[in-house]
Amino acid sequence: MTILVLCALIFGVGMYTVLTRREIIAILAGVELMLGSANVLFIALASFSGADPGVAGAIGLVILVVAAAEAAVGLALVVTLSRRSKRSSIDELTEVNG
Amino acid sequence: MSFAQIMEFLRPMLSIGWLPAAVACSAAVAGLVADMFDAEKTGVAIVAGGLAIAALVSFGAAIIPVSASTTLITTTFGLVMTGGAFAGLACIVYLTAFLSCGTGLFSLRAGSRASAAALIGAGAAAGQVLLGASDILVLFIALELLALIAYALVASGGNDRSDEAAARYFVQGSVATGLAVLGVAVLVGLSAGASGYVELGTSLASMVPGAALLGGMLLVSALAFKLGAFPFHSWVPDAYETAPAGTAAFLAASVKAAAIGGFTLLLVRLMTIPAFLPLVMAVRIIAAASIVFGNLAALKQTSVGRMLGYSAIAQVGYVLVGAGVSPISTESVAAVFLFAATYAMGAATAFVALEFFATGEPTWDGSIGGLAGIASKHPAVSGALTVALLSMTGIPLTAGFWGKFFVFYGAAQNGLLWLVITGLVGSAISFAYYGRVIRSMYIDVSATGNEVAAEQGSDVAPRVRAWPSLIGAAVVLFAGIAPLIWGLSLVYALFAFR
Amino acid sequence: MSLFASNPWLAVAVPFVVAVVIAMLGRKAAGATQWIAVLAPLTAGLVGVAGLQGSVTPVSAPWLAQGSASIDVGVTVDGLSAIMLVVVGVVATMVVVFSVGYMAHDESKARYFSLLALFTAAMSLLVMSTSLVTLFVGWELVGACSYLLIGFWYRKPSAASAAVKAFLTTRVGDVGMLLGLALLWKSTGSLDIAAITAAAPGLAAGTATLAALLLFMGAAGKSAQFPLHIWLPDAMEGPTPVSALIHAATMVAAGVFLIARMWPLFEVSETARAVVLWIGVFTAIFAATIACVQSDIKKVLAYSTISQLGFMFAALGAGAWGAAMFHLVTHAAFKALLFLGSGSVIHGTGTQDIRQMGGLARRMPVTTVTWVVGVAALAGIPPLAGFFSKDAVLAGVFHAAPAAGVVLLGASLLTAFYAFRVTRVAFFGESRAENPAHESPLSMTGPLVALALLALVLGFLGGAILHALGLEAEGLETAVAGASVLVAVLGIGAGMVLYAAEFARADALRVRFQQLHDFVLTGWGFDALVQRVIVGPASTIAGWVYRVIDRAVIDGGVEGIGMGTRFLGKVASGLQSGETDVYASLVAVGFIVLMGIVLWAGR
Amino acid sequence: MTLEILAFALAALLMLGGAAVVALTKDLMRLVVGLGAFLLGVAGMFLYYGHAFLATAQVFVYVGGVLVLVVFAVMVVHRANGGRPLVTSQHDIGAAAVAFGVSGMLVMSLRESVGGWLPESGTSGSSIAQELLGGHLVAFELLGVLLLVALVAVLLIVGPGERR
Amino acid sequence: MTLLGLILLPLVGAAVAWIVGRSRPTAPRFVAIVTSVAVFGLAIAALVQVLQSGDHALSATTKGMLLVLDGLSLPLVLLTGLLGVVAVTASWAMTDRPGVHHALLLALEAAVMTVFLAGDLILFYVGWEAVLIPMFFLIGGWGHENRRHAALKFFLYTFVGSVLMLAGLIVVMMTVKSTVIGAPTTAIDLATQSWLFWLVAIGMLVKIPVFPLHTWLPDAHVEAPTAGSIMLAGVLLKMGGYGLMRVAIPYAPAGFAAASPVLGAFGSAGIIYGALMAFAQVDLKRLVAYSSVAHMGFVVLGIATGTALGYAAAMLAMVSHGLVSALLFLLVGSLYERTHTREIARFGGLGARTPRWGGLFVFAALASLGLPGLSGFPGELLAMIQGFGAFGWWMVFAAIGALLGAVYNLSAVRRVVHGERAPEWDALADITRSDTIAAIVLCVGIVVIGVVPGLVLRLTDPAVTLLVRALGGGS
Repeated sequence: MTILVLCALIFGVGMYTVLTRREIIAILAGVELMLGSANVLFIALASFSGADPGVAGAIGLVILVVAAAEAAVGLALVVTLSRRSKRSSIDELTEVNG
Repeated sequence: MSFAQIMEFLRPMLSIGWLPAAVACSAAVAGLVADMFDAEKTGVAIVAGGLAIAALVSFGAAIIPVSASTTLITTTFGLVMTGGAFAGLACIVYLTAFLSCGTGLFSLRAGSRASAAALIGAGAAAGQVLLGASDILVLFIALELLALIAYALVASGGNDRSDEAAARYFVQGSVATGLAVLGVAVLVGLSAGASGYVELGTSLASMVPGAALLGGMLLVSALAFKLGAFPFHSWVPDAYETAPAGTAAFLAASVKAAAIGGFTLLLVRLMTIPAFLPLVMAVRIIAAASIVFGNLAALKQTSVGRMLGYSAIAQVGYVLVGAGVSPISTESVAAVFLFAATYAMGAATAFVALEFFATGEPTWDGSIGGLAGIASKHPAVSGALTVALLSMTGIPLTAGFWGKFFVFYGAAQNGLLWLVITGLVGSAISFAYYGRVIRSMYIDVSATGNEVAAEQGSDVAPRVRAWPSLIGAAVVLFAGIAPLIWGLSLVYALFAFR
Repeated sequence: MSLFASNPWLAVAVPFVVAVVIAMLGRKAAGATQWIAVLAPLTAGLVGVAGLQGSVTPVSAPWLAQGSASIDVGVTVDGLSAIMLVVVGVVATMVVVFSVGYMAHDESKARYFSLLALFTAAMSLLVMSTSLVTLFVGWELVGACSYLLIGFWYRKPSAASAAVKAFLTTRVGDVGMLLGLALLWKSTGSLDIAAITAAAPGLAAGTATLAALLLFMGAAGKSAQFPLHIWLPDAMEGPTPVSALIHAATMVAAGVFLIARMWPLFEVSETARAVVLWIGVFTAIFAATIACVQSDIKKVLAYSTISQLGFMFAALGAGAWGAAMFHLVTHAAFKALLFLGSGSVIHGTGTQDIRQMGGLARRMPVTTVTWVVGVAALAGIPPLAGFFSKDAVLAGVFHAAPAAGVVLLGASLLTAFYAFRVTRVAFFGESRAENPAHESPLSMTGPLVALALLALVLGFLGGAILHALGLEAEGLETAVAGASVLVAVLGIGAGMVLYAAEFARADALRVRFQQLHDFVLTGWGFDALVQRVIVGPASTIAGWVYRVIDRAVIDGGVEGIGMGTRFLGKVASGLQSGETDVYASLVAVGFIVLMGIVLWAGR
Repeated sequence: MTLEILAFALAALLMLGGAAVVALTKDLMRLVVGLGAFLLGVAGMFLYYGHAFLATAQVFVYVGGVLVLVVFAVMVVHRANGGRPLVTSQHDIGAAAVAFGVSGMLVMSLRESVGGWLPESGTSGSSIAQELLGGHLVAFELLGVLLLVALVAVLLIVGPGERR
Repeated sequence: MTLLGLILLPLVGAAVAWIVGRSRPTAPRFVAIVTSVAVFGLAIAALVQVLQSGDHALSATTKGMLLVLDGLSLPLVLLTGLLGVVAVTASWAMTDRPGVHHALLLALEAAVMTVFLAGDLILFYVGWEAVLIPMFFLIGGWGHENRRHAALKFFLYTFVGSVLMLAGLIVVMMTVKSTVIGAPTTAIDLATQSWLFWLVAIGMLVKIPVFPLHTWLPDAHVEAPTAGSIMLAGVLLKMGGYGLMRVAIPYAPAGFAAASPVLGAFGSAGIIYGALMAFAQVDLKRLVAYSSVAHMGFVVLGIATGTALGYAAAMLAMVSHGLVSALLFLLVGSLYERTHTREIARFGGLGARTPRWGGLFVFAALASLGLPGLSGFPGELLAMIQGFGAFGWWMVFAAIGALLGAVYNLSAVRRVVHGERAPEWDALADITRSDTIAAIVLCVGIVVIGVVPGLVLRLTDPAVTLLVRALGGGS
């Protein structure tokens, strides 16, 4: 039960970081928090519900890899934004609207 | 060799569900290899060729008369449904991807075209998996794969605006991915690692209703974000406006069609559990909200891409009207698939035409006014764009009409008259913005005058390809008129759950 | 003669064909065509004569049939229509002959004669129809022909607007008539005159009165009874022969014919007859007073016609429809004579204003003689036709309402006065015209003489006419006759004396009652009133309704909805403000809301 | 028994501390360290549940790969405007409500289906390979495609750079 | 197969005209005239076949389409054929992109034919919508200053109306379980019928147009080219009336019975309102547009009575309005081509300068005010006397409307044809030969129907009696 509260709490913190941070790198970190805590939650629930460790491990690995790929693409975006248009905070990203 | 004999010969090969996906992926890889050798144009061409073959194969798989013995829906590895209606929708996914690559993606920067084409190839394959996914894990991976491709394709515009749109799309997308992971964690975690829809069915029934509901809603939200339905729509206008028109065609058409397929299957699975019955009310509310918001917001737009973005939100609303029927029957799913196909074809043709204009008319700033009098310069492509826009409005003699008709017919049978009227009035209002594009193309006199522009247009033509938009328009028109000649049953042929 | 008996529809077909032929030949053979035009009225007259011998077979056919219901149309010639046909035939022939001379130097003669023939066709259709529908068809076609003929010289703006005024005023009457038709169709289930007249007694009193009054509204419009009389004086803008034919003898008499034809309906409702009576009486005296002060010779005759029609309607109202028809016939003769006479005078002197005439007797002997015969008949001097018919009318009215009779006597006095006033001013005394007048050619004086003879003879045919109508002829009422002769002599005297020796006394009288004179001159100011109350504001109201209701309210509403949705669009797209955190929170909020809905809906 | 509880508490503490640092710190470098701590905590949690392979994968992929990438990105981004890289955040109640609303909903709905307070340690056993290549073959293949696509995507986003 | 020909022939003609037009600008009008005459011939052939066939109806089916031609649609098909020819002759001297113009005209004709021949609801709706596209391009392509707004307003206004109709049709198809047009075997329950009638009828009422829903018509007409106006007024407005009788009433008779007083009221109001507005116009073409609103008021009144004679009145009024408005638009268009203005105030005394045009205009005005002997009268008379039977004294408004009809028509004649000749038009040429021929054809039609309305009624009798019996309505 504690693991549930823990993961939920961290997921919340991650979401909060994404919603309030100005810099995209910090938002990226927030995303990592969310995905990591979700992965832990999965492993906990899987072991609680008596899933075969192999299957849980495999799915855990999938989630991990996907999160990593996401982070990589995110970083690529961050790098391009700062290189090409010298912008890193989301307050400067309001040109496309209406 | 009559048609049937050819089909008989091809039957064993066509029945392999994953063949199109394999062809598409290998074409993507081959494209990348070509790119390494700086043969960019051939790279794009290879991917386009691969997608064309994949489209043909899945078309064959969709309409070959399956002998009674073989199972209705052949499943691959027991996890991804292919064949029958799924092959039909897959064919549309591949066809629209093929049109997108067919344009040669000249509006992208040199050097990034082949990689973009490769992404589109892989994306189309992932699309087929997504639309047929009958396993939560596969659904999740395909969803994230398409998300990554989408971020990259939006950013492929190579200018500040596309970077900004991609970054914003990424932030939103990551929140959605977070929800998806949570969903997977809850559903798969609590059902002891069983992620396939079949086993999930049993465990969901026995699970605590609250948990099942939470898991289900998390996944539905993730998919709704992918569709661009109302509360999750914010990325759609920015992405379609800033992404290069060719890649936007892939995003708007094939990714959306695949997402609609995946969403409907998930709904069908979830609706079997009593706890989820109220989900239908949520889907209907999203549908109405999307229709109203999409149509209203599109009215004010001056940029064609952004207007098409908002109209995409409205079109998703119409799909959800079809999906929001309470006893989901094979007819209603077929109607949703049909609508997805007609909308995808319309959107693809429109964006491919915009690609032609973007590269053919460098001076065009992407605005509706900018297209003034273009019909006299490029009659064929303007005609194609007009057919696409009319189809998206739902005017008869185009495929869009049949899509909307069957969706609304199904919803009306379900007693949802208020939703049907909202949808219909919405699609009537939609001509206010679609029509403005047609009007500016045909009726307004271009600032530079038609004569001057006419001859200047001819020399730019060789590099820019018009045939993709013409193929798209031809398909849309044929699908619109054929049912009148050969009967309405034809309409279901491609999406029948035989 | 049997040809006409067996197929009465010739009276309509021949004139129609003649009209088409003349129109087709057009300007080229105008000379020849004008003589063909005579054929049209001749056929009508002959069919009428055949009708008088009572051997005509009615012809009818279904016109509008659908499902079980059908409306038939048909043509027949009974006593009443035979008389009318003869009148139309004779007068029209005289007018056509007269027009040859009168319109000699007009370049669009073809259009004139073709319209005349078309008019004859329409008049015959009106008169001979067995069903109210064909009657209404003839009724409106006659109105159209009068419109086209009044506006014949359409280059003159006054003629154009007079034509429109004529058509619209009669059309106002037709609104009532149409409703009358509808009421009769609903209550009797048929529009055949025979069927309606048979069912008339069975009708509820209210319906019968209402139907009668509505039909009378149409008749009042066509026969220029008060208040729908304002168009007739302006109709004088048309060529004089037209005025003679249409605005004296035939069309204006159609109203009287209609009530005579639908007599059983009127017989049933007392109130309807009373209305007809008093409107007739009032119109008679009202028009007579105005005629006394007119200076345009045709206007005098126009108001005189309105007044005489008033007499006829009074007779109808009093129940003596036979007398009314008799007066109609005689009036047709001598009024046509007077109009053609005035035509000849205008042709000779080139002006219509009697103050510029004078002493014409010496220059235009034939016109003068025939004019005097006509005027005498109008005044009701025995043995002329006017005396007998007016006496019959007065007798009938005295029987029904003595008060009305007295008023009519007054009107007769005024009639005699204005008749001889015009004669004295125009034909006797010194000539005030610059260039000397010349007598009209034979083609014009011929018809005058013929009509004069008719005016003499017709008086004695009263009995025969009444017999043709199926009524027995009463003898002469000595008292009434005496009174009317006395009144006539008095009028004539006053006229001659007042206007002797350079109108000294008349001018003095006018100066003393100048205000009253001007008031009466303008038709009791009624024309100006209508102009100010109805015609003037009509265009401003229409303009206002267009600007306010159509443009602002309805179209504004539609455009408003358009702009409203566009504004909502601006509001909706405002949501896409570009802040990334708003976008991200939308996803999370979206999920929470969704979850809430599902939980709330599922509880 | 207490050893396991100790290990669990340590991992939980690491995760929570790291998350708090990431959410609240002003200094970017301290944020990166916090993220590293969180990731280590996650690895510890995997170990606690007996998924040794997963823990090592987590350490290698994340702490090794992603963290380094993040540091690299920080260098690239802040090379431009120099000075200690500052990180600002607009705290507002609305965002907090939304974020913790989701987690609250999570806890509320999963409360019944998750048993007592004490975390159970999972049994070890590493048959991940059979699973990945057996029942979840499609997932494995798709994962491969996903990684390839991620690679191409990064190249596309960053752009061709100076052509050779 | 003649029925299928009626739809395909104009389409083929349109394609040929468009292709030919790209190379030789003078050729398309010949293609167009040949096609339209052929279509008219085919329509007459169909008439002969219907008369010979036993049950007074002709049907043809392909796998997808069911085409039916019976009493109700026959007069309108003939009218469409005739006006097709007239429209092409009216735009004979068209120099501005003639190929596309004639192609659009023929495509419009094909779409309208589909509506009148449609045997099933879906085809009916497909035709109903397909009409909007060519008209949109005609108004937009060849209009004047305000064409952009007028084209979009026309399309949107009628499209929203017809989309609501589609919702109604869907409900009908759903409850009746078949898409074939005709009195439903299982009657729809009364509760739904009451709102269903309005839902289905709204699209048609916008098209007619009924009084408050008419503001798109004047804008569309003022901007449409002459040929476009002829087709728009001559034929497109009839789809509304035809739709009411063919689809709305058979499926929701009880709903119609409840709605008929409202329809009658709006019909009569339309007569007065249209006439009043026409009287207030300064633009000649806008005047004729509002006259259409007045004439179609009689059609609605006729239908609202719900009796056999009432439907006959509606059919007569529609055919007559088709001919009269086509003639008026032809004349106004030819005047505009020569004077490039539609302002009534600037005209005057044209009768003298252009006698042929003046004569025709007077004839057209008399026909438009419903002079007996011309085609307008039978329809209007029947509508009024049947209306009196159904609605009683409300018919006073309709009668006053007929009076106002005379007011605006004659005042137009007075201001344009009669009176002093405006010096401006001293050198004005008279109406061209091609326009005269077209006008003469229309005039003959107007007189023939005016004198012998039985011709039309004999055709519509079987279908109308069938319709009335199905509804149990009055005679």
